Amino acid sequence: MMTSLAHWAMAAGFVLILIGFYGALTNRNLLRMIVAFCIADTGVNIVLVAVGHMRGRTAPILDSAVPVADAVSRIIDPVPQALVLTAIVIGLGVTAMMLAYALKLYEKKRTLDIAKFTELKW
Amino acid sequence: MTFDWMKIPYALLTLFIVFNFGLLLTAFIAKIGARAGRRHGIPIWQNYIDLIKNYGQRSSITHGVMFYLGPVFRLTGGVGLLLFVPTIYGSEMFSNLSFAGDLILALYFVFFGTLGMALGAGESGHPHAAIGITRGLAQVTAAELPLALAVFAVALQYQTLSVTEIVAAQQGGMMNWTMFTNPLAVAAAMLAFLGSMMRPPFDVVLAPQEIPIGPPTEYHSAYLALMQTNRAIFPIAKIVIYMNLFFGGATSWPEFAVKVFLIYLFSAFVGVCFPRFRVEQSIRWFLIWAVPLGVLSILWV
Amino acid sequence: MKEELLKRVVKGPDGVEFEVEPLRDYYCEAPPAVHPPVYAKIVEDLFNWARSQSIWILGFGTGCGAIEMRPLMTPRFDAYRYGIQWRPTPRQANLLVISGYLSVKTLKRAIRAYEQMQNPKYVVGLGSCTINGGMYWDSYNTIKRLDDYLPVDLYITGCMPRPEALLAGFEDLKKLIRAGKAEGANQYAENFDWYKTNQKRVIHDWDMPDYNW
Amino acid sequence: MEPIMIKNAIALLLLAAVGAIFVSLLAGYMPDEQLNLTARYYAERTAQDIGTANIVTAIVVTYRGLDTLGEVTVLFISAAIVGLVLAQGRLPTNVPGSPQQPRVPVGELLSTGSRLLTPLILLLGIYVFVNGHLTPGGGFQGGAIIASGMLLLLLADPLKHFSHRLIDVIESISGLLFVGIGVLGLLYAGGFLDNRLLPIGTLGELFSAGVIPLIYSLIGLKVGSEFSSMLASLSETEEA
Amino acid sequence: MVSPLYIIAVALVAAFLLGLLKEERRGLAYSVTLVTLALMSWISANWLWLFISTDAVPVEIYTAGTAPPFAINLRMGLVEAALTLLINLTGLISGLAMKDSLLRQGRRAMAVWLVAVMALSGIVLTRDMFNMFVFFELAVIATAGLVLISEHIRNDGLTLAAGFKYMITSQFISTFLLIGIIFAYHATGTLNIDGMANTSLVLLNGGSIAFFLMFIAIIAELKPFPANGWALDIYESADPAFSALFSAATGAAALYAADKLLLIGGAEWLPIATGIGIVTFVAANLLALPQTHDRRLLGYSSIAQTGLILVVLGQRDILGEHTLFIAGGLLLSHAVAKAGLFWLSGLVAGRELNAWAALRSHPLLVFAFVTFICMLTGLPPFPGFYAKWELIHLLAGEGRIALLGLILFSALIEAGYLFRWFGYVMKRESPAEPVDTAPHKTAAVLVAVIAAWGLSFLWGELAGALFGRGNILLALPLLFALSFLLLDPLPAWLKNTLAIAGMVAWFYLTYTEYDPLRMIFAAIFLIGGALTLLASYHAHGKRIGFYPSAMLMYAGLAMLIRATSTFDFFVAWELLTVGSYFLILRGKHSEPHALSYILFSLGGAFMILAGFALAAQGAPHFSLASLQELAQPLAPWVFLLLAIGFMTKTAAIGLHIWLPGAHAEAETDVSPMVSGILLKAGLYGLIMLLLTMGRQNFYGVDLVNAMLWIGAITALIGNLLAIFQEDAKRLLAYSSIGQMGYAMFGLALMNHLGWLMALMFVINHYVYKSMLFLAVGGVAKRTGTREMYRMGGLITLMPLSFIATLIGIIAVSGVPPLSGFGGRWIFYNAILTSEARLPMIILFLAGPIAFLYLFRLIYTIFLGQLKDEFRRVKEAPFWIILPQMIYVAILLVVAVVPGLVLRHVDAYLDQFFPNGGLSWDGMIITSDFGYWNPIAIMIIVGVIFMTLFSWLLFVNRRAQKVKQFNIVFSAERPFRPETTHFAWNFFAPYRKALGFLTLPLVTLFWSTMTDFLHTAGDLTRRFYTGNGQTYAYHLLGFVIIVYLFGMGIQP
Repeated sequence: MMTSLAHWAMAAGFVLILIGFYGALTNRNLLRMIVAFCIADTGVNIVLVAVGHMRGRTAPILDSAVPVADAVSRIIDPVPQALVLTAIVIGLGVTAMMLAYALKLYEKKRTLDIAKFTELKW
Repeated sequence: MTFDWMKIPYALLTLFIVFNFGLLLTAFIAKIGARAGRRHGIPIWQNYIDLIKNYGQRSSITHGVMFYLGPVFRLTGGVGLLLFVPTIYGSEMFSNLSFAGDLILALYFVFFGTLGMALGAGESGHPHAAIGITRGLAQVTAAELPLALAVFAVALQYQTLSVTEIVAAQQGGMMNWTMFTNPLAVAAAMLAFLGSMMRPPFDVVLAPQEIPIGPPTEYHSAYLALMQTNRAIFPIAKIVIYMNLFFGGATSWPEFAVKVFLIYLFSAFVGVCFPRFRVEQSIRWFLIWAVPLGVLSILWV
Repeated sequence: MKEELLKRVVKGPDGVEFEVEPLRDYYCEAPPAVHPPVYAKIVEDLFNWARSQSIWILGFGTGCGAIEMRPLMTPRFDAYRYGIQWRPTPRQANLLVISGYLSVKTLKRAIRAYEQMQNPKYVVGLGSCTINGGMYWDSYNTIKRLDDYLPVDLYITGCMPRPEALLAGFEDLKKLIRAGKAEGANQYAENFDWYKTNQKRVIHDWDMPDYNW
Repeated sequence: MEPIMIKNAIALLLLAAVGAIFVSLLAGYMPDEQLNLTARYYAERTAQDIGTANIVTAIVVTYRGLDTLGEVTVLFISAAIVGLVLAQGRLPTNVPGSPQQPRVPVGELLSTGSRLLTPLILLLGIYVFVNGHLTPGGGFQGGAIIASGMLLLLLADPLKHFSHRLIDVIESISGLLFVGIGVLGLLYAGGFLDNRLLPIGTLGELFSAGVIPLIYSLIGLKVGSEFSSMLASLSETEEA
Repeated sequence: MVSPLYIIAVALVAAFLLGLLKEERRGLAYSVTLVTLALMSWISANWLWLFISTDAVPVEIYTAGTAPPFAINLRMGLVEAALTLLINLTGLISGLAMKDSLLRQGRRAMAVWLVAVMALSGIVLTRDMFNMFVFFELAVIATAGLVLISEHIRNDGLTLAAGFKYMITSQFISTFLLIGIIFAYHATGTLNIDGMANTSLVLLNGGSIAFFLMFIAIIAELKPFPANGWALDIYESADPAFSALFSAATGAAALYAADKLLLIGGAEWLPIATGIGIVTFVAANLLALPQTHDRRLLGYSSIAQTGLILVVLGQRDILGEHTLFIAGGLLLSHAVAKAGLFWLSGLVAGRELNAWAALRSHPLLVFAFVTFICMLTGLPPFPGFYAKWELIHLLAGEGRIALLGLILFSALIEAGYLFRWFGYVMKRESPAEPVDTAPHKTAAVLVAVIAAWGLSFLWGELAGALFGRGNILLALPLLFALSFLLLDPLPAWLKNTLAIAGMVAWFYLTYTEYDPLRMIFAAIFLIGGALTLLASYHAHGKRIGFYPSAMLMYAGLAMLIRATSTFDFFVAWELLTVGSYFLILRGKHSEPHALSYILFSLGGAFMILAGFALAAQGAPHFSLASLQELAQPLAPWVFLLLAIGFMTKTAAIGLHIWLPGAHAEAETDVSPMVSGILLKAGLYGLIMLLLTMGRQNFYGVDLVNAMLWIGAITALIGNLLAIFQEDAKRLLAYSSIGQMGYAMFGLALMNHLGWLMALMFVINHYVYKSMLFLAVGGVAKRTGTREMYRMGGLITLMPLSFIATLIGIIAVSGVPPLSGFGGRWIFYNAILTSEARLPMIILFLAGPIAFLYLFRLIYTIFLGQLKDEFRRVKEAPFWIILPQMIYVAILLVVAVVPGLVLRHVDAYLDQFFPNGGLSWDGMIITSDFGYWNPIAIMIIVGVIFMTLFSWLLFVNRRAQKVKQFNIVFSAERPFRPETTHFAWNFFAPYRKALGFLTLPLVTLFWSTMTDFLHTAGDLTRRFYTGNGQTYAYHLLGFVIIVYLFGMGIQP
């Protein structure tokens, strides 16, 4: 069953996500959490790309190798690739935001321990 | 509606008879009580003398308007109660003013005097009067309950609220009396009767030394005389109701005299035999002993 | 004067302050009035007869004589037969029996009780002490002569008089009443100032209105 | 048990469950044999409708242009926020009495290398986004490359100040033009962000695919300037 | 029409333009922002107008010149137009309210603000799944960014932490969403939402997991319980104007996204949505209970409301075409009210709920607050009311009773904390910091108020169009009541005159419509009400707020008797409840009592609502008369619900604990209104119920019989509790409980005389209880206390009040010759035909107990010893005395000629109970058992009384008038009046004997209930530890649980 490259890539992606999540759930350091999320993001992106993969096909660029007429049978699904581009950029934006947060939080309390920011609760 | 003006002199006649009978009867009962204590007790005419003396007191004081109204309410209650109930069964003359209302009127009119007296005594500003009233009212709520139940049982039994019709239904021999047709109701009512007669064991209301005779502690002279007048009439009026409801009523004055005497005597008997209850004790007593009888009597019917 | 009888300034619920003078505001200041027998002679006679046959004694014992009063209610003496009864409240009583020596402190109470009884009212002094102080003639805190303070209608002598003597005394009182000679209440009203002077002479902590209605 | 261990255990438990969800996804996954409806449409129609050789670019810039606009906006506001926040948090520099830490010199190699490489990097970036519709790459990639050039400059000279104003102007104007082109499409072509404002031209040529090269250039500029602005802001924080 | 794309384009252009502006030109930047938002709103409004005014079909907007599913498309329909308008307007007004902080933060913050609003509109408009993700991410980043940059304003780090928690959560959410999207794409071959829906995604291979992931991600954006700790922290710490957007606009957008997803998920996922919604609704409300922080409370409330709307979306299988009306009503109510409240919170300085007391000095703001909480609670005439009505009816029609019950229960909790808060506003000590009345901030609030009332009107019209219901806002009595809002600046006497004139005029206009039964109630409600209002002339000044409240109550009452359909009836019921609540709350110390009043009343109202809904079985129209056509097994349930509902108003035992405080603490002229008049509404309801439904058998229990027992026990306990009160008004209040017990008993007898007695009680109780409350109120006004033992001896100073009280207590006690006796007489006759003998016994015991408290009332106040400080007290004000004297006259007239009213009612009752009526033979009234001649009694008693009185006066003509201390005092003298007045613990022996019956078991029960709820809420909320990581655990746990449930129910 697990034979195609797509499966392996996807599995790798999922594992990355889980690793990222685990990191985010167990590290109390803000920066480590952010890194963990980056890992998870990467995992997501891999899964995204993996879904678009089709065995034995090529990139969706029409050039001499892939004439317009054959495109349907020669290229892989271009949509996930487009989506992953967007996803990456958005992930970048989010990461930047989180970093900014981390910076400000550190300025406030001189600590990066998430367990120290619990004044708001209940 | 045409009003028969002759009812007024007839009613006054009833009033006169009952008043005198009441004065003598209470003295007689007092004498019986004294005999139970191996005394001679007061003379049989003592009540008349006391009444004259109190009317003859030269000075009096007043605490205010309600102070006046207290005894007036009280006596109005007594007289009204007497007149709203037919005294002698089958006699147009002594059916009094019972056309105005039925048994319910009589039962509720009992409270007229109580309320008025309470108000008048309250106006005197005397704390003992108020204490006495609270005791009296507290006790009466429990004491009235078995009576109410018994009355209701009787009304159910005869399917009427008219006193005349209830008496009519009991005619034709002693075994037709409610006492025998519905003994539970009568038992309950007679226990209630004890509570309403201000005699031991239910006379903590008056507690002569603790709260010098309670509600009437400030009353004297003519006020007191008026209340004494009531004391002659009111118990008889109450007993008339009991008589009519439970003991076949009376068809003649002698029968009336005997029955009223016997019923009155019952409370006197109990009174000389038992010491005093505290208020909460008497409330509990009524609720525990008298009320279940009343309940049974209602279920029985 | 006791503190509670002093003038005081109180604030009403509307915030306005005003003065309360207890003796004026809480007690009737009127002096006692003389109540002459106003009815026709025959009516007055009837009333006097009734008064004599219906003597209500205030249940108030002052000295050792109080003990002698109680047997009157018992089967042995049974004063009720003679129309004599006890009342717990002075409003309803006609007769004040000063039963024995009267201390100054008790005098104040006796005066109050007496003044709260309604006219006509009678005072009977019981025992020697009410007459001249008896064995306490030189005591610092008993009064010696009751008649100086209250209008006594009758003394029953003895130390102590037996219940039988009391019964006899009451019979005498009845005679006085029937004869219309027991007018102590009016006498008290007529000589009110004299009685008050006498009373105030011995009662130094006078803390009541002159007449206790 | 230590609280931390409980926490980890719970995390593992939760993730095992999430993993189970993923596993069932994975197990149910069957790679397509044929392009699906959408992909087939793109494969068949891109060349004639859009005129890009790189189908992904067609999707990114035109078919899903709205996404891209959103994406650009994401970057725009992140840059704005990061800039604002870092500016807010900046402590006053040169506090009297605070000893200035002597900087470690960056070294000959780096400073010289940066001077050599930066123009090349910028050129590469421009190439990548200008040719986005023909070859792999595009505005985002090109922008990132441009920003990496900036990073190199910053590494070489940490005290270097970029003109925020310039970056802002480039960023905003390219954003405005992007939206403007989109609106022009709405007005004069088939819809918002329709690339057929300009002739489609011949497949595979630089000046083809309607406004796509233009848009991708704008994106490239915008992304480049945004990244640069973030980098600059961050480096200024470093100074403080 | 302008393309909706311009909403997005304009915002982006403006945002980029702002980037070009110089940092210093903040004023210009701010203007650009506002103009842009206004433009966006205008576009939405344009579309909305198009869809409202014409039957236009929704418009699909293509991008890239390519048709979907190959390119992203947007859709603009009625819902989208309304939602985007809501979002953009909220953005605009919040922008206005945030003026200060936006100006301080500069152009970039404004750009982010614009982007945030645009992204939310985008979520609503887009029909592409991935595009939606993009917009969501934009919204998230913009939100987090706004939180981040507004941080320096508070500078306490709290906002920062909250924002970071939000980011953590959104990371998880976006992961799930992306994976879901890509697999959904893989399964369906499209990213288009409609495309996914058409290909039945969930039926495809791997489709249901993919759908689940998308679904759970969107649901998580709705802040479901328990995965919502982050949202609460944001609500608590962010700028209130931002929270307004976050609550109203973000909530609306996310809900619409969820709605789109449910379109894909199909029917199988609806129960899951419902489940999540209801759990959130209940839990969030429960957790809101122990909150003291205003914004956090609002946050909980927002979450709860979102949950409720999710429930509605989840119930679309049965709601069908009405989903829009219901969800829309709820959503708009929530959005407007919540935004309004958040804006309002920007005006208040303190963050404790108590601090809102500062609003009190601004009637307009108080009105705004009232509007918002009434809107949130779903009271008429607000849209939420219509929505709730239809929702409950449809749920009941389908038999989803458990859900219905949970919704109502939770709504009650919500009402609880909201009205508690209102109580704080009105009654707590005003904080030192004044309200910030900057015009731009106040304007925001006022816009919300206007929107609230506008929407109310709109929803009324919609209800008219959809269901043929009348617009509540057009009901004349209600309009009359609301007009007093505008008249409030006038002096009180003028308003009073207007009010009286209005009520009398309404009676005159409508009196021909009433049958004798309704006539009694109409007369009491309107004429009686006008009479009570005479007492209000005593008030000086403006009495702000009194007349709108009072007239609202009277409007409800007036509408109640005219109602023929269940809807009209319920509207009237809610109106009178709310009006009376505001009235009661006016009392000086009435805060807790008013709260328990409104809670019990709303609880009862919900019971009534459920009962009506159950009865209607989904029918849009249900007339009260059709209640009689109900059959087993439905009928007893309906009966039970309605009866309990009505019995909360009559304060039957178990549901009575609100009454004493509410009646006692009310103002002098309010007490007679709420006691003499308002209680009758409950009786009216019971009468309607019994008339239509009659006897019902509930699992072998005759419900009418049960009511008989309840009536009897109520009478006993009410009376018993009354005698132990020290507070005169509480005493009267407990007495009312007892009296209502009598009336209920009479009704439950279900015979002619029983009803006659009940109706007589209705009249009598109105007269004497109004009179007594006025008398006692007058005394309390003069003496400044309600505790009876502090009074005493007032008879000479307040003779008229005394006379009124005297007549009153004689009438209450039922002693002849006054009118109370008639009631007792009929009562005895009525029970003679009844089989119910045991409960009657209890009533017999209750009867004499009434004497105890009545005597206590008159004695301890008017008799006994006068106190020092009251020696100069004056008679009560003329206007308080006047109605009392009128009541005295009425009582005497009714006592002599009871036939005046009773005859007609008696004849009318013949059609329901043909047997056992009275016969009216001249002056004699005869029943099957007895007879009664009121005039004769009056004359006889009068003659005897006068004779004796003259005699005594003659004998005592020379009596010496003495003063209060001239009493025999065991040969001593009284010390002070205070120690001589026997009044405190008056019936001590009675307490010894029967005190065990007065153990506050019911109070204990209810306080345990509320304590339990509070404690449950308080303990549950502890799991919001404040740690962002813990919140992530919650989220994952939530995902897994929903997964297990969701997959469990999949085929």
